[in-house]
Amino acid sequence: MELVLSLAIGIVFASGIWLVLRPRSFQVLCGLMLMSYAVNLFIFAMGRLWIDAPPLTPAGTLPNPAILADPLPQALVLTAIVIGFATTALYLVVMIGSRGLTGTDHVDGQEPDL
Amino acid sequence: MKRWLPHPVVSLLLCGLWLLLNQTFYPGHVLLGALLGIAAPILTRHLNPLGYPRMRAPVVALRLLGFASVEVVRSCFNVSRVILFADYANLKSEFIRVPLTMRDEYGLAALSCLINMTPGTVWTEIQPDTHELVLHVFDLHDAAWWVDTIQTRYEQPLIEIFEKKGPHGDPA
Amino acid sequence: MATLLELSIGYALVCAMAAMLLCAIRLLIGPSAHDRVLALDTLWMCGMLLALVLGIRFGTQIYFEVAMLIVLVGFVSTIAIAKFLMRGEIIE
Amino acid sequence: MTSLPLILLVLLPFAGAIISACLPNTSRNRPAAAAGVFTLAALIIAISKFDELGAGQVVLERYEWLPLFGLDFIVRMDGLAWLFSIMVLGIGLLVILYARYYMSKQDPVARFYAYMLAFMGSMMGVVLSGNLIQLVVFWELTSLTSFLLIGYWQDSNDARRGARMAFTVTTAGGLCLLTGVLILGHIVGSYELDAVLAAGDQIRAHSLYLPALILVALGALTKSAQFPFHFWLPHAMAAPTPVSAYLHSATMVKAGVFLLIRLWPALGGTPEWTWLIGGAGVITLLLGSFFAIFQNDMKGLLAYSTISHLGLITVLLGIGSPLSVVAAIFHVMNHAIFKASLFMAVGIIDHETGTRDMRVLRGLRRAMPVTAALAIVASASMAGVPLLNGFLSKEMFFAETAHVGGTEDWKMSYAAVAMGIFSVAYSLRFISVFFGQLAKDLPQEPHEPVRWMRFPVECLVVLCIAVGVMPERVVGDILAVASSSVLGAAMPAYDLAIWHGFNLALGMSGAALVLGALLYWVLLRRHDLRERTRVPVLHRLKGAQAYESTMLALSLGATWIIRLTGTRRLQPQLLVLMSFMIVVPLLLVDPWFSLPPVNLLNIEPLFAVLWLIGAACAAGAAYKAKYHRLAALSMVGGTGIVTAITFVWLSAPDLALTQLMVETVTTVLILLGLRWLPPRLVPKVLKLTKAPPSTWFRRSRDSLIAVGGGLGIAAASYAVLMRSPPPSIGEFFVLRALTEGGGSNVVNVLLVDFRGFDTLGEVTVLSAVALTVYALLRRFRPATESIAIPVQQASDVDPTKDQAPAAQARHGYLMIPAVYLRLLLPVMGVMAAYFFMRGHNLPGGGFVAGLIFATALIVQYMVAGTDWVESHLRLRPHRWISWGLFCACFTGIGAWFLGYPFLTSHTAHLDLPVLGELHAPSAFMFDLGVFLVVVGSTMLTLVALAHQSLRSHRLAADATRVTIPPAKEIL
Amino acid sequence: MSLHWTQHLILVPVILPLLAGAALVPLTQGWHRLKFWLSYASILGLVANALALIHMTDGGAWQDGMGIYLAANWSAPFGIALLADRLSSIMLLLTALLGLASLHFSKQRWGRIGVHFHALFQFLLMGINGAFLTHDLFNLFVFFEVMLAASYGLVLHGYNAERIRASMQYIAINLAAALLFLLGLALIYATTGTLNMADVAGRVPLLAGDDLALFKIGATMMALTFLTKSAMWPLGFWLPTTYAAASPPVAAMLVLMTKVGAYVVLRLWLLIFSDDAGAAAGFGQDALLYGGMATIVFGAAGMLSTDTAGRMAGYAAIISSGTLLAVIGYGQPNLVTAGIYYLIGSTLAVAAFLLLIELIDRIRTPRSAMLALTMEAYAVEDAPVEPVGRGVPAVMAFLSLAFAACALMIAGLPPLPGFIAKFGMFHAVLHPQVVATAANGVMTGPTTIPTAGWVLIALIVLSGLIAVISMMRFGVRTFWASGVLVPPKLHRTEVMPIIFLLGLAIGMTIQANALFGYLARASDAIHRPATYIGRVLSEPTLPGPASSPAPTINLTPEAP
Amino acid sequence: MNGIEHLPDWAALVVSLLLIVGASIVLIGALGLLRLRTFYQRIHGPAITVTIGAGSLLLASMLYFTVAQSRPVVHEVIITLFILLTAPVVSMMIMRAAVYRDLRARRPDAGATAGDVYSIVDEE
Ligand code: NA
Ligand code: NA
Repeated sequence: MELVLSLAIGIVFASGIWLVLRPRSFQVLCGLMLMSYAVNLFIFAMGRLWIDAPPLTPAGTLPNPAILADPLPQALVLTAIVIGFATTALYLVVMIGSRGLTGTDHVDGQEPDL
Repeated sequence: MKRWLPHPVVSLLLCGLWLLLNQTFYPGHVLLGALLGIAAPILTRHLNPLGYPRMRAPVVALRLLGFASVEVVRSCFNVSRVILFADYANLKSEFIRVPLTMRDEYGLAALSCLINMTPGTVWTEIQPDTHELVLHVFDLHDAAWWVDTIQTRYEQPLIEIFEKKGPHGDPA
Repeated sequence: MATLLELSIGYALVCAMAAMLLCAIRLLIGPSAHDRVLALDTLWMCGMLLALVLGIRFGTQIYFEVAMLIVLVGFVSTIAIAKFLMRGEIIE
Repeated sequence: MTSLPLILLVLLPFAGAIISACLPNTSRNRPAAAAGVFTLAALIIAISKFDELGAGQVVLERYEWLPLFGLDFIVRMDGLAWLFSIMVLGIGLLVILYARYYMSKQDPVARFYAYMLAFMGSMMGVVLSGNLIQLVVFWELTSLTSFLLIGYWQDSNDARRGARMAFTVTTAGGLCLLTGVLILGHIVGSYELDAVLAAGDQIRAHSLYLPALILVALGALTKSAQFPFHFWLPHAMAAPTPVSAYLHSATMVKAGVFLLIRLWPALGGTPEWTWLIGGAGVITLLLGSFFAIFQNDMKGLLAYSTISHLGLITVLLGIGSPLSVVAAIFHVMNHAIFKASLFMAVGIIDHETGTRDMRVLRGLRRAMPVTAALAIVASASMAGVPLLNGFLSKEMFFAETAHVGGTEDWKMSYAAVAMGIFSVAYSLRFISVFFGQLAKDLPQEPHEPVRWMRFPVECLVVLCIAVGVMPERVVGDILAVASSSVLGAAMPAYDLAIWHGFNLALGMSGAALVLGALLYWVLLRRHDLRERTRVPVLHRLKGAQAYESTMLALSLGATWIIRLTGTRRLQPQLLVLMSFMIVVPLLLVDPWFSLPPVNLLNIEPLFAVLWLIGAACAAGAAYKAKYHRLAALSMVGGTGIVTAITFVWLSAPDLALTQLMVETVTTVLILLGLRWLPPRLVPKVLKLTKAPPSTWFRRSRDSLIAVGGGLGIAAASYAVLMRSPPPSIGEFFVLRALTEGGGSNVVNVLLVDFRGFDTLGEVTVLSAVALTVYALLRRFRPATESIAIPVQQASDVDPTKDQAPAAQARHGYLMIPAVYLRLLLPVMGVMAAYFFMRGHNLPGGGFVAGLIFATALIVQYMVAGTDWVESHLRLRPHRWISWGLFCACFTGIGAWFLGYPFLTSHTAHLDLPVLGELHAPSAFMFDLGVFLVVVGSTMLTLVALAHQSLRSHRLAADATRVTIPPAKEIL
Repeated sequence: MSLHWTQHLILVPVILPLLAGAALVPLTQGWHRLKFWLSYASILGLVANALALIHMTDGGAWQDGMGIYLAANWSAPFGIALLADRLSSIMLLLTALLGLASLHFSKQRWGRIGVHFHALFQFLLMGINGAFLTHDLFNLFVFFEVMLAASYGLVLHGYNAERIRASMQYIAINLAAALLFLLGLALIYATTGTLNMADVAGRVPLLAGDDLALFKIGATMMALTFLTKSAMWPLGFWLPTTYAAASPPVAAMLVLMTKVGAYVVLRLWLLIFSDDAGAAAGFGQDALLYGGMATIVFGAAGMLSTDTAGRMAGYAAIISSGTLLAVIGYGQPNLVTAGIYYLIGSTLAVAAFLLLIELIDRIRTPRSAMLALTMEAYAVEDAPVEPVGRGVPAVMAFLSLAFAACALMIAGLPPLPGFIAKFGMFHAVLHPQVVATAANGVMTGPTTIPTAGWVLIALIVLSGLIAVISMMRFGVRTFWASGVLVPPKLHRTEVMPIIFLLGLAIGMTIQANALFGYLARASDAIHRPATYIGRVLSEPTLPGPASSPAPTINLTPEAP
Repeated sequence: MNGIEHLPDWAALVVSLLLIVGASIVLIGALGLLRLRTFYQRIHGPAITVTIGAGSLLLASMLYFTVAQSRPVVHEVIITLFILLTAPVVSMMIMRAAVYRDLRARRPDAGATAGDVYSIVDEE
């Protein structure tokens, strides 16, 4: 599990990096999305991996941290997802705004000199 | 009554949904569910110009449901068989036209649900000029059979359920 | 019998996962955009079923919620893409 | 009078400057009067201080400035400072008077006098500084104010150029001086002048002596226009003549030599000092005097002469014997007197004739006899003619040069005589304008100036003669006090007399006079001195041009550096960031972490397959994103759902829910945006099959970085995952969530209680982004190509072509879907309520609920179109956001009233009849705020985007249906 | 037992702008007057609050000059702690004053065009203030995002092609950087198990082996984010473009945002990698030093290479960032004091300059700029007749004086605070053994100065020279370009903020000693991490609805 | 695994059966999606997934939890309801999109013209 998840994070992150380095704004957008998946999973993984141990402590049971997943990274990821969502939306809108005003979807707002 | 509870059935269903979701009959939840059930249709009424259907002929409906269920299971195994064993090259997947008489939106929706939930057929559209249903059939042997089945087995009961007696609901 | 149940749960998990894999392959190879939408929608559906089976396997209801949400909103992106393919914009 | 504080000497000129600056531009007499009064007041105070300085006394005033650095603002007056003060103020007063008549009616003199007095104040600051940092402050102020003075006639390109050149050179020098002074402070342990002067031996013995000396010397030499920094001075002649008379006789350039004299006890007396200061002086003195001969502009001649005389003083200081220091001080004084009067005389000539060109001017003696007489006397003093002050100090100089080389080395003496010869020659050239026939074609008819314009010249010339005839009586005391304040115990015996008998110095003087006259005659007769436009032999030495080229080279070099080490493009910047992410830890972290061995048996096959899908989708998206946006979007969605499943698998149901919702809304968002992007054609379609090598290089480089980054993060996560966790604060939350947070969903309690503050920030981010999007889209202008109706809608194939959106839902192809989707609306509303209500105890919460609600609404937009929905529903997203934020904030603030910190959660326990006990935690209200903000922000964003289609439809309808050739649908 | 009301002052810098922003959101453009005054009232409140905080921290009201606010009443490593000390208080004051000036400036024009300027402005203030106050790493991330999200909107404010091009860069870079922040944060949590800065600092000495390596990697990642924000070479290429594109009041605020990065580096590094940090002590200091130096060089070259005022201001900000980073990397308490003084002064100067640019641009019509350039290039003599000085109308006099003041401050020439700051830094480098604590810093005997110290001095001096050369070049071309200048109409609301900022700078010079004293105490405090660790972690919660008085957790509960 | 051991045999058997059938159908549906020739055939693959596949699994879940927790657990009905409300829309939208895309793109071999309901109009 650990190995798989690590490799998965690596591959998703690598795809994201590749895209972020591309010249078209849509590519960068996809890259940022992929990178944030990877980063969210990475934060999540910092609480280690737990199966069938959601951090719920129903009334009437004695909460036992030793058998429940670490809730803190989850809370952090939650906030990170939301913020990532907001910034993705923003980047998208700036992307189309840039396309509208500059006439190109190149990230620099102008086609490179060839 | 009509003003505060315009759609009792819908409200009841929503309240049921609420209780089902919470898996409880705790009085607080019943109250909350009732409130939601009443409020939700009222709050959304402007966005639902058709209003909600009044279903009649429950027996017909049950019969239709039974027939359809059998048809679904049968078609499902047919499709599975085709996928697993058939010679794809000789598979005859075609669009067919089915002339419809039913006009009621809910009736048509129910029809589309039945057709789409039955494996092997996919509702494509109703052609606006001719009011013919275009259907895609996965493994077509006899187009006429399909037209007949849909018209008699599905459309007729649905007309009975949705269209027989006058208008339904209160359009916004 | 418990063994049978465990085995069948395992089988169901494997099947659901295999189904997801097949969907993913269709998603990757396309060839047309509508193929991809279809594959993505089915991927969501298989994911929902996987969650459901995981729920049985671990005996908790938590997975159910996720499954429910997948069904409830999974279709939105599908019809959005479909409408985009049909009309070139999703809100006219 | 004596009780007046010294600081007035510095403050009065600045006060005058401020007053002058405040006077209107048109006033002429008032600024001059103000300037004169303030200067005069300061001068009187300064003169009155002489008595206190009698026997090597120092008057010192201390004001607190920066005690933290051991810095006081010290006004310190000793003999040297007194002498300079008198020069600065006295000549300043004369220049003020002179300028009153010199400046024309159009000149805004208020500003002129303001600059002038500010400069004067800065000079006084330099002269009276009791610590070196303070000195540097005023030093830089003189650079600044002189810049303004030189550039006073800002319309003239020469003035701007001269001002910039002077400023750049002297400021650079000033910064060197600052550094040098810092080193001195470091060596001595104090910046106070007295301490530094007393620590001469310590300084000279210190390893940092040479750097300090060089830096201080750079400061002094630039200011005094010494070789190789001399070039700025002639260009500074673009200033109005009163400015030249002031800056280049008594003040600005003298600041440099002042500094050298001032620090002579601390830095002087070493071979390094002699070589550096003396060397620069000798070259300057020869060059300056030689160049002066060949100038055609009278001011230019005086400028080079000034350079040369400053060189002379510098040489004297470089020689560094006590007597030479005395000579230097004496010459500083004499030079100020005769040079100021000469500049003013030139100004008069310029003012009355309209030109300063010596090739044109002739016989002015006839038109302005008095001025001519004055100028001739002053230039005689400049040439070192006996009975004038210039002769005295020059003779001391000759004596010192002869002394310095002993009996073997006569080089210095030859140089001195050569300089003497040249100065006689240029002085003759200078006075030549008074002789001969009166020139006819002058711009103006020459005549004597007004009485008071000549008066300052007369004063100074009288002084020349007075000093020259009876030096001991006129300046003996002053010189003694000034010199002794520098030399202290080393004060030599000297005799200020006109006649010292026949000695070597007299011989040198005589030789210089005779040979100089001869040289002038030869040049005039044999070498067309009057017609020459450039200096023989040395004309290649163009300091100014070197300066300009240096500046240009600096600029170009900087541009080159920026082009080489910087970029304005995004990709390289991201490249740097990404590669830094890999490289910097590699460089900095040592030892590196180790990776635990891989155990393939631990791999859960199903999970591996799951991520095989996820990874393939990610890689596929990376591959497709350029030409197949929709495919890439779908694949990103694939990775998204795999991520969500991973979350639910690994015990994070809240994350899974959130991920799913975000996934959906993001997809909708991107689809709304995609319409505005240009179609991108695959290279195959464009028949571009082969990528150029540069592309291959770029791709390999990027993939290398991508792989590196991926490996890095994979290794880090594997390393962490295989280690046992440290004692973490996470356990606290598990233990307290229910008992004290009042909720059994620990993650939710974290969000609304333990770390509610984060959530508050998070909803603010959402709001800010939504507002930004809204503001941006209000003024969105689509590219011309994307205004056109999408290809899909323009196609005749589809019967929907001419249907309005609402009609599509009423009886078009959306009729049936509309039935379903409208039924879903109340259902989704209930679901939103469900996920909201249970959030505190089970997975869910305000965020997820808000997104579900927003999704339900946006589906309605998709079904029936913007117009229809908005005519049936008034959603005011701004208010949702606002209420949401208020709700969250006031829930937090509510705790204040109960005496608790912000956001402290409280639970109201209600006992209701039928319903039993109800818990109403305040966190619930907080979560409601979150819900409202999420709905508001999401709707605001989505609707703003959706409205663009509407607008473009309107545009397209207006623009007679722009039909762009349908290139290809986006795959 | 309840909270003393003054404790709430720590929270006000975050909450007040948030409330003001929330109130501003639904107001439509027709209410621009109300919007402005609402915004203005909020900022005035922030100024007053910051002054009060300075009084509380420096006046001995709070032990160790630290006020700690436990949000939601959870004790420190668990909940989010806000911490106001002298350093954060002065930064809050700087923010409020700069905000006041920018907002005032925007009254005439910028606040009215477009929508939501004021709301976003308030959110920006909230983000910046939060970043100064928070003592929790993840909360820091959140406030960074608040600040950035608002700044994205503000940079785009006044939507044109140039702004949107710049925003693309600015946003993309910052999004990528934010991801690095999260990576770093995650690694720090994974290795230390905590997010509270003081708690992290307390746990760092216990780290060893792989944990330490991973922790350092995490710290590096976070540092990369901060350094991107503070525009260290080669991470700061976005800055000049963004500054030049943004509208003046926004650009002025951006100057401060650049400093937030450096502030965080200062705070975190002194806390986490202090001498008490065991094996991690001093981690990365050299990189900061050399990076800062490279940044100075880059910024100086940039100033010299450009003719655009906005870019020039950007490069000036880069120089000051570089200087600050080098100062932090040099690692000497009294140098830090001067560094903070420099930070404040240079922020005021560059901000004033950015505001001024708009006014200057009104005289620098394209034609005049062109003419000035060609005249210089070809040394065209444009005044063939007798040179005559020109009367300077009051407007021009103001503009040129203000410009001169900005130039002097940016270049660090006397007599404005730029010089005092630089002198303070030189002095500190040259007198390493004097700890600037007492009001009377007595200098003692010489010590050897490391080469880096000399290099730093040289770089600061040279960058100042280059700054003054390029500023002068610009000024001469602008104010002394003849014949084509039209004295522009200036509005009082545009002039006042510039005067205000410059007045503040002059005030800094006059009150240099008092300010240095304050900053020395601030710097002294942040060089004592143990105090922070002790204070933050022992701050008691109130007994009451949510938490028990002293959280003692039994980490191994009985198995059910 | 919680409670699996305590499940009565009959229930375990039925649940297993439902699981096996449902999962097999799901897999077959996905196989169809992958293997069938044209899009119009492939769209029928997932149809069995959402009907019998999902239905069996939902029944299995319902039964399992009802028995395991000894109380009626029927909330899987909600999922069923949602499937009924969404799956038909999804298929018809995708189908129609596909048809008109293929028609617009003039792809005669895609399958949209099979059955002669739709025809490709040649451009002038
Ligand atoms: Na079907
Ligand atoms: Na929540």
